[in-house]
Amino acid sequence: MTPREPRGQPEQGRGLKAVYALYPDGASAQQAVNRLRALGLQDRDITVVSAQPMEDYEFGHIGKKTYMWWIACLGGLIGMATAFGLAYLAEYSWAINVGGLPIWAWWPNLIIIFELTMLGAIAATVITLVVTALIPERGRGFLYDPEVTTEGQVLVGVENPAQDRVSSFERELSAPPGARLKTL
Amino acid sequence: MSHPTGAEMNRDLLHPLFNTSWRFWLLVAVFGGVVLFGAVSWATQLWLGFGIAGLNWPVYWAFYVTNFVFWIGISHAGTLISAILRLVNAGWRRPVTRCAEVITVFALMIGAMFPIIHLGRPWLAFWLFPYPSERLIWPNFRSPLVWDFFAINTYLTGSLLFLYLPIIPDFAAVRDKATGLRRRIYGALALGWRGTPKQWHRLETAMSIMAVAIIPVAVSVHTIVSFDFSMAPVPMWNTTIFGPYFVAGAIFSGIAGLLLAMAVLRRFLHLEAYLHPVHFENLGKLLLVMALLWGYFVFNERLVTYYANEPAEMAVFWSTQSGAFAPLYWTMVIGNFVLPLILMGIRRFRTITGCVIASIGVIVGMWLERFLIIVPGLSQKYLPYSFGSYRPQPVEIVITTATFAGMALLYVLFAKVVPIISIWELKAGEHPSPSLIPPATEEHRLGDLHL
Amino acid sequence: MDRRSFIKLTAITGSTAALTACGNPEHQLIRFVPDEDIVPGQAVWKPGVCPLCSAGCGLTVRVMDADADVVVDGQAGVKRIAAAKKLEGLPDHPVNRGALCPRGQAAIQVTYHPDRITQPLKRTGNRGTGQYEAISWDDAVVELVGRLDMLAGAGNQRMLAMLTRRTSGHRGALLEQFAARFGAPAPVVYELFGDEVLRRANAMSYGRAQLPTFDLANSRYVLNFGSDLLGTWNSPVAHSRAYGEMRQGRPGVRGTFVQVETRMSQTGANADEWVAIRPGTEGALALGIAQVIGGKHPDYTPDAVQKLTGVDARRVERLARGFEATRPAVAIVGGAPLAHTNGLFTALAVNTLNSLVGSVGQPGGVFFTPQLNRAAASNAGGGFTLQDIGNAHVLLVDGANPVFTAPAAWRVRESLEKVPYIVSVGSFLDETSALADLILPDHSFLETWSESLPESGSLAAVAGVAPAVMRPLHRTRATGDVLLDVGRRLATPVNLPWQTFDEMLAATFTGLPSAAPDVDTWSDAQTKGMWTGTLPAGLASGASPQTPAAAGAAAFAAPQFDGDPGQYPFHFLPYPSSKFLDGSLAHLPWLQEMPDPLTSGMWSSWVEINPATMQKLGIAEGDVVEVASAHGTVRSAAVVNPGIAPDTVAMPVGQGHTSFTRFASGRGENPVTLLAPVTEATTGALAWAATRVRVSRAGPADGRLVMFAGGLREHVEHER
Amino acid sequence: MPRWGMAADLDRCTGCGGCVVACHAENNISTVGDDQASRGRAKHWIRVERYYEGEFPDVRVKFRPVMCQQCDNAPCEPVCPTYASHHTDDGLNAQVYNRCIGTRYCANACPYNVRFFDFFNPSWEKPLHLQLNPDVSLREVGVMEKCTFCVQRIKSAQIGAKAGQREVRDGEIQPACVQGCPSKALVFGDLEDPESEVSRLSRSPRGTKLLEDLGTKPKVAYLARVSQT
Repeated sequence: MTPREPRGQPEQGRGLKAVYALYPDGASAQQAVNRLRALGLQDRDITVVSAQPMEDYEFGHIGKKTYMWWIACLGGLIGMATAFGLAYLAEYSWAINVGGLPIWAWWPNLIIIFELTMLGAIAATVITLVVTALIPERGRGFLYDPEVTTEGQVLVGVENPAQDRVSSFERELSAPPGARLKTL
Repeated sequence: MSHPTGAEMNRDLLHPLFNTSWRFWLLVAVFGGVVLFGAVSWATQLWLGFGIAGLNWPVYWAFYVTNFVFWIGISHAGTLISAILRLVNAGWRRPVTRCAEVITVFALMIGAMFPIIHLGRPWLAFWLFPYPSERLIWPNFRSPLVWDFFAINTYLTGSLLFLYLPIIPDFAAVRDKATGLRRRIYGALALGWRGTPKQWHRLETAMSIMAVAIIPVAVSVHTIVSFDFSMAPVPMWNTTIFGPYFVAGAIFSGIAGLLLAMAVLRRFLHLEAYLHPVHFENLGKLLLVMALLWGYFVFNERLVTYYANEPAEMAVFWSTQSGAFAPLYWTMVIGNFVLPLILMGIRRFRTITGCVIASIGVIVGMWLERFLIIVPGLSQKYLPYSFGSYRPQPVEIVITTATFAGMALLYVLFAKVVPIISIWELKAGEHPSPSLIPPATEEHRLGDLHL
Repeated sequence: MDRRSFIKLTAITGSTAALTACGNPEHQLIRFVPDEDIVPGQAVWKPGVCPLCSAGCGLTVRVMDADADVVVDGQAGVKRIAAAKKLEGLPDHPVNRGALCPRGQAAIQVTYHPDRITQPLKRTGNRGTGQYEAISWDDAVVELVGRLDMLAGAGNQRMLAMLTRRTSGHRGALLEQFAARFGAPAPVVYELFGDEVLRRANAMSYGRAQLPTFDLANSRYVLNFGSDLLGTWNSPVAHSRAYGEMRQGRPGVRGTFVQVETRMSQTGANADEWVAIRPGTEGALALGIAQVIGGKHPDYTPDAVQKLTGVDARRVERLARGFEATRPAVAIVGGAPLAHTNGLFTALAVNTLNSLVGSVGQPGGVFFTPQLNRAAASNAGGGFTLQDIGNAHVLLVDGANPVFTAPAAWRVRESLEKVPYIVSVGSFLDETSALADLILPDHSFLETWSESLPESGSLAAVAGVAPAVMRPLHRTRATGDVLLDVGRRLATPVNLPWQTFDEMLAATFTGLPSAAPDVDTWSDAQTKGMWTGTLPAGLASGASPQTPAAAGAAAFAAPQFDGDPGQYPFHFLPYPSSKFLDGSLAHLPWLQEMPDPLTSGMWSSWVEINPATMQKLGIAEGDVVEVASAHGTVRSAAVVNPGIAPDTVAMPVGQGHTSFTRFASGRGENPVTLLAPVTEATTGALAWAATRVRVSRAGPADGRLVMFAGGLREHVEHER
Repeated sequence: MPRWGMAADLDRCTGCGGCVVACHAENNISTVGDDQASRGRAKHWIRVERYYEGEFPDVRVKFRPVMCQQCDNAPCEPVCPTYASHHTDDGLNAQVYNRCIGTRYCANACPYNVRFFDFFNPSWEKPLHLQLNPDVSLREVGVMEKCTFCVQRIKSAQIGAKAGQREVRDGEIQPACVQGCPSKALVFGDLEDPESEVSRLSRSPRGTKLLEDLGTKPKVAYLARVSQT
């Protein structure tokens, strides 16, 4: 699970997995992102890593779109269905008169239905989070540098860069103030 | 006071994880010892028979169920409070949420033990769970105890995740600082967290969904706990006010618990830079509101009973006002109402010390409240010939004490392995670009709204 | 585990019943072949006779198989035996008609009591230390025979004393006969709550020295002076059954029930009108009522009666009018009112009332159960009394326990200790048996012939008899048979006409008129558990009750009390406990744990005090109070009793045993120790209600008082 | 289907307590001893409540035998999570000991306080155990027990009737308390049968139900004591 360690500076150009730079603040990181964009890179090809959400900057809003709310609702519905099934199964497979209550007692069942609905929604939310955000796609999402947390740096870089464009990336990345270029 | 930078935050907040003082071991030893004692006395109860507890005919519920309700109540500290604060975007919540959510999880675990401890045959507790047994015997879904099972399960699962998700980035931070085995463990716990904008967004969306979901669950949990009583035709039990009354009481005791925990952490982990008087003051105001709300509920409950003048209920009513239970009752009123009203109501007293004193009063008061809801009603139920009384026995007192020690122990251990204040959320509260930093007093900056 | 194996396990592991966790010893058990031809789980019903009091209720016993653990030549194992499981009333028995009192229900625990004496015992330690060694029956009988021969050899036959309770039946007769043939005086009969005074009064009033039977079922006005007839007195089950009929058995007719007493008894608790009265003045009230009705007692005008009894004159009138107007009416007296120095007067006075309204021998009135005429044994004169019994050389104790039930002032224990040789046939080591040198344990009533000739409780003559319903659990022997055996073995044999006790019974029952010509009464009675019918003149004893001539002529004598009112301000009322009667049943756990009908006390003893008095003395319920008479002191817990006169305190008799099995020993206090040796003037019967005491708080609650009930009243008003 | 019920005539009941001991004898109810009894652990499936009224000398006492009222709407039943307390077809409020896990909720819910908890394993000092009724199961520590209307007697009577191809006769079934009652204050029978003694008594103008206003629909009718003077 732990992302790869950056190796020491390898010889230029060959077998590069990623090119990236560390920036002391969001402003220069934003510059770097913009410069990469200027090179025609899509947002999904640009990797940004920070120790906290940086919504004060434009790049902090990359990949914001999500259906998580709807998925949560779906999970709730599934939970509700489970509750209905469970209540029905339990009460009719063991139909016993207690205190003159009906075998299928709506009011008490509503409580159980509510709880399982909520449980479903919560579960769906967390599963979505893990699947969509934490499990990296094959061969991507490995670019990382501990200094992000330890030194509070912001990382901007490109994974699996096309070999012929590495040099242009390096140029653009090292341009903003305070940039420390790295590769792996 | 100067505000710590991100690097300082890492240093301060990760410090307890990487440095262990003898004090830590002392605390673990002390609390662990008490917990062990409690475990032994429960074993004794199992071995000798339930009779060594003080319960009797007709008071079949007392200390154990009181503890159950009390701890479930305390559990409303965290998740509920932090969820509310997240939804209303209270910026000052950032340093507070985690130690609150931790209380929830642990208090729930402790509270959930009591329905089992109080069983006559605990080894059959699993009969409460809805599983397909070979004889197709399902639990009775019409029993409030089964509702408890579902509610507590949902709430515990939810609270655990609600606690865990925001820790993930901090686990990552620890991972990057740590080496060797510890690095691997935290790495696993961090679930490969890197910190890309997408991850941050997903995380925050998840948190807001959780917040939305967990609030009704929390409310339902304590309402259902109150159903355990209001469903039974016991004098002063069978009333509709119990739902909101219990929820309010739960939040009330929860805040008190949270204030105590914060005060202790601030003192022992030297978090003065993070837990400011303003946090205590804000929570203190909340405590004041809840105290008033509690008083309002109690007045309602009592007045209605008094006015209805139903003989069976009046017997219970008077036993609490002027009878055998009066001393406990009035202690409760002082602890839950008078004390918080004075200390939190007068600005001058709304200090950290003031909050601590008030909170202790509320904790005691709320425990008594639960006891006074349960026991007087049972000991005077309709037919005077069958009236009884209750006197707690050592085993019950020891187990009760042990649960408080257990809470402390779990808390100490947690603070040892997890940053007790959410580092990234604090950092997220920082806004480097000057244009975005409003010209503000520290209080205003801490209180400013931004997620 | 399934139920049957569960029971088995319980039967074996006793105290660890059902504790599967504690290892199941079953596998180590040898199962002996059952020698009983009983079908497991199949209940059979056999007749029996309740032995606990002289009412002589009929029983039907549920018998089923049970696993008893036994030792057969050194090997421990379980054996299936036929065991009595439950006692029910014998449906057709004229006394109890299928019903039983709580004591009767618990009688079965006598048989299964863990502290029963299981074999003959010979004293080894000092008297009263309870040190005994087990000896064989042969040695035991030989020893007793030797002692009696010694007595006869020295010509001291009259120095053989016997001490029994009043038993209605052949057991007493057998003792009498044995004593007579041996040359000894008649047995000494001692009952704490005996009814000698009433018997004497009835002899004077009606020519029948016998307890009366009341036709309550048909009476419409019952005026009861102090007797606890629904709880403990005379024939409680018969009374209760008839009481139920009196109340609700007749469409449209409901009998009125008036109770006159000082402390509200269980019976008084059921009265329509409860009349509080000064102790010992019940007779005066009776005559007052008689005066209002018949005018033959000019000294007892309502006003005079009010002065004497404290009962309002107008009330006296009203009671009189009610008693006169509502026929059939019956007046009843018994218990405390007769336990005064003027008891006989009181009894006679009440009898007057019955003759006044002509309720003697009339439906709804007073009857006397026809008694079987038994050839009176010609015992040597100059018999012993409880006081001088110490002079006897050999004493045979059968059931009586005077060491516990006689006032300490009589020093019964001391005089018994003077007796050189004491033989007891008791099944338990009670205070008196503990002094015995030789104990020849009797069978329990379920293990041998049980029988009774009820003195009262039935309009028709009745005799109960039943063979053993189960085999003896222990190495015990039927006392009757032992006695007959001993008699035969004596140097100069005491030859009674029967070889065994059942022969004696057979002799009686075959003589009784049979229901149908082809029915053999003896076997018929055994299967039915009783015989009932009309006795031919030859067999019946006593004349038919005549209406009294000069009855009630006895002038009112003010009751004398022991203890100066100034120093001892309270009347002391030791009453027969609904649970233990005179204490002879305190060893039965079911009765110990049964809540007392009025106080709900369990496993303990207490002092009942009027709430006003408690307030005055600064006593709270549960506090330890000291009750002291001129003759003794006891400390026990105070209990609030709104139904007791402010100048009276009461204690239930029955607890306070020093030696009476694990369940009764060292539990509570024995109020009898306080009693003064005051006796009824004419009859000499103990006046157990004539002692005065002083009461003071001795300390806070010591936790020995165990109550089942919470509240005393159903509706509690709170100040608002 | 019969509906078993009972009638208690308080005008007949003398408060003697015969029913209490009869119940112990029939139903293997263990005595708990003085120490436990003083802690409120005594088990009396049927009790005779005693209430004083007035002050000396104008005192009156009310006796009232209280056993499980076998409610039709029994509050003890729905609260049980394991169906240990449930309703049988013939209207009995059954307690299944081996399904009971000892939440004691039923006892709290019962307004009549007629449910008793086994705080320890029962014990019978030998040879008292020989008296145990094999038709009634023993209760382990940690379970609730209560009056069953002597269901074992009901069942055996029904089996007997079935064997004889006849209906159970009215009065044929007598719980231990009813059978032993000296004043015949207790009557047991089928409430479905309008002719049965118990139905007749339940219809009596003196008839009341205990705590009827709680809506528990008890099946025990109390015939009020007639008060004269």
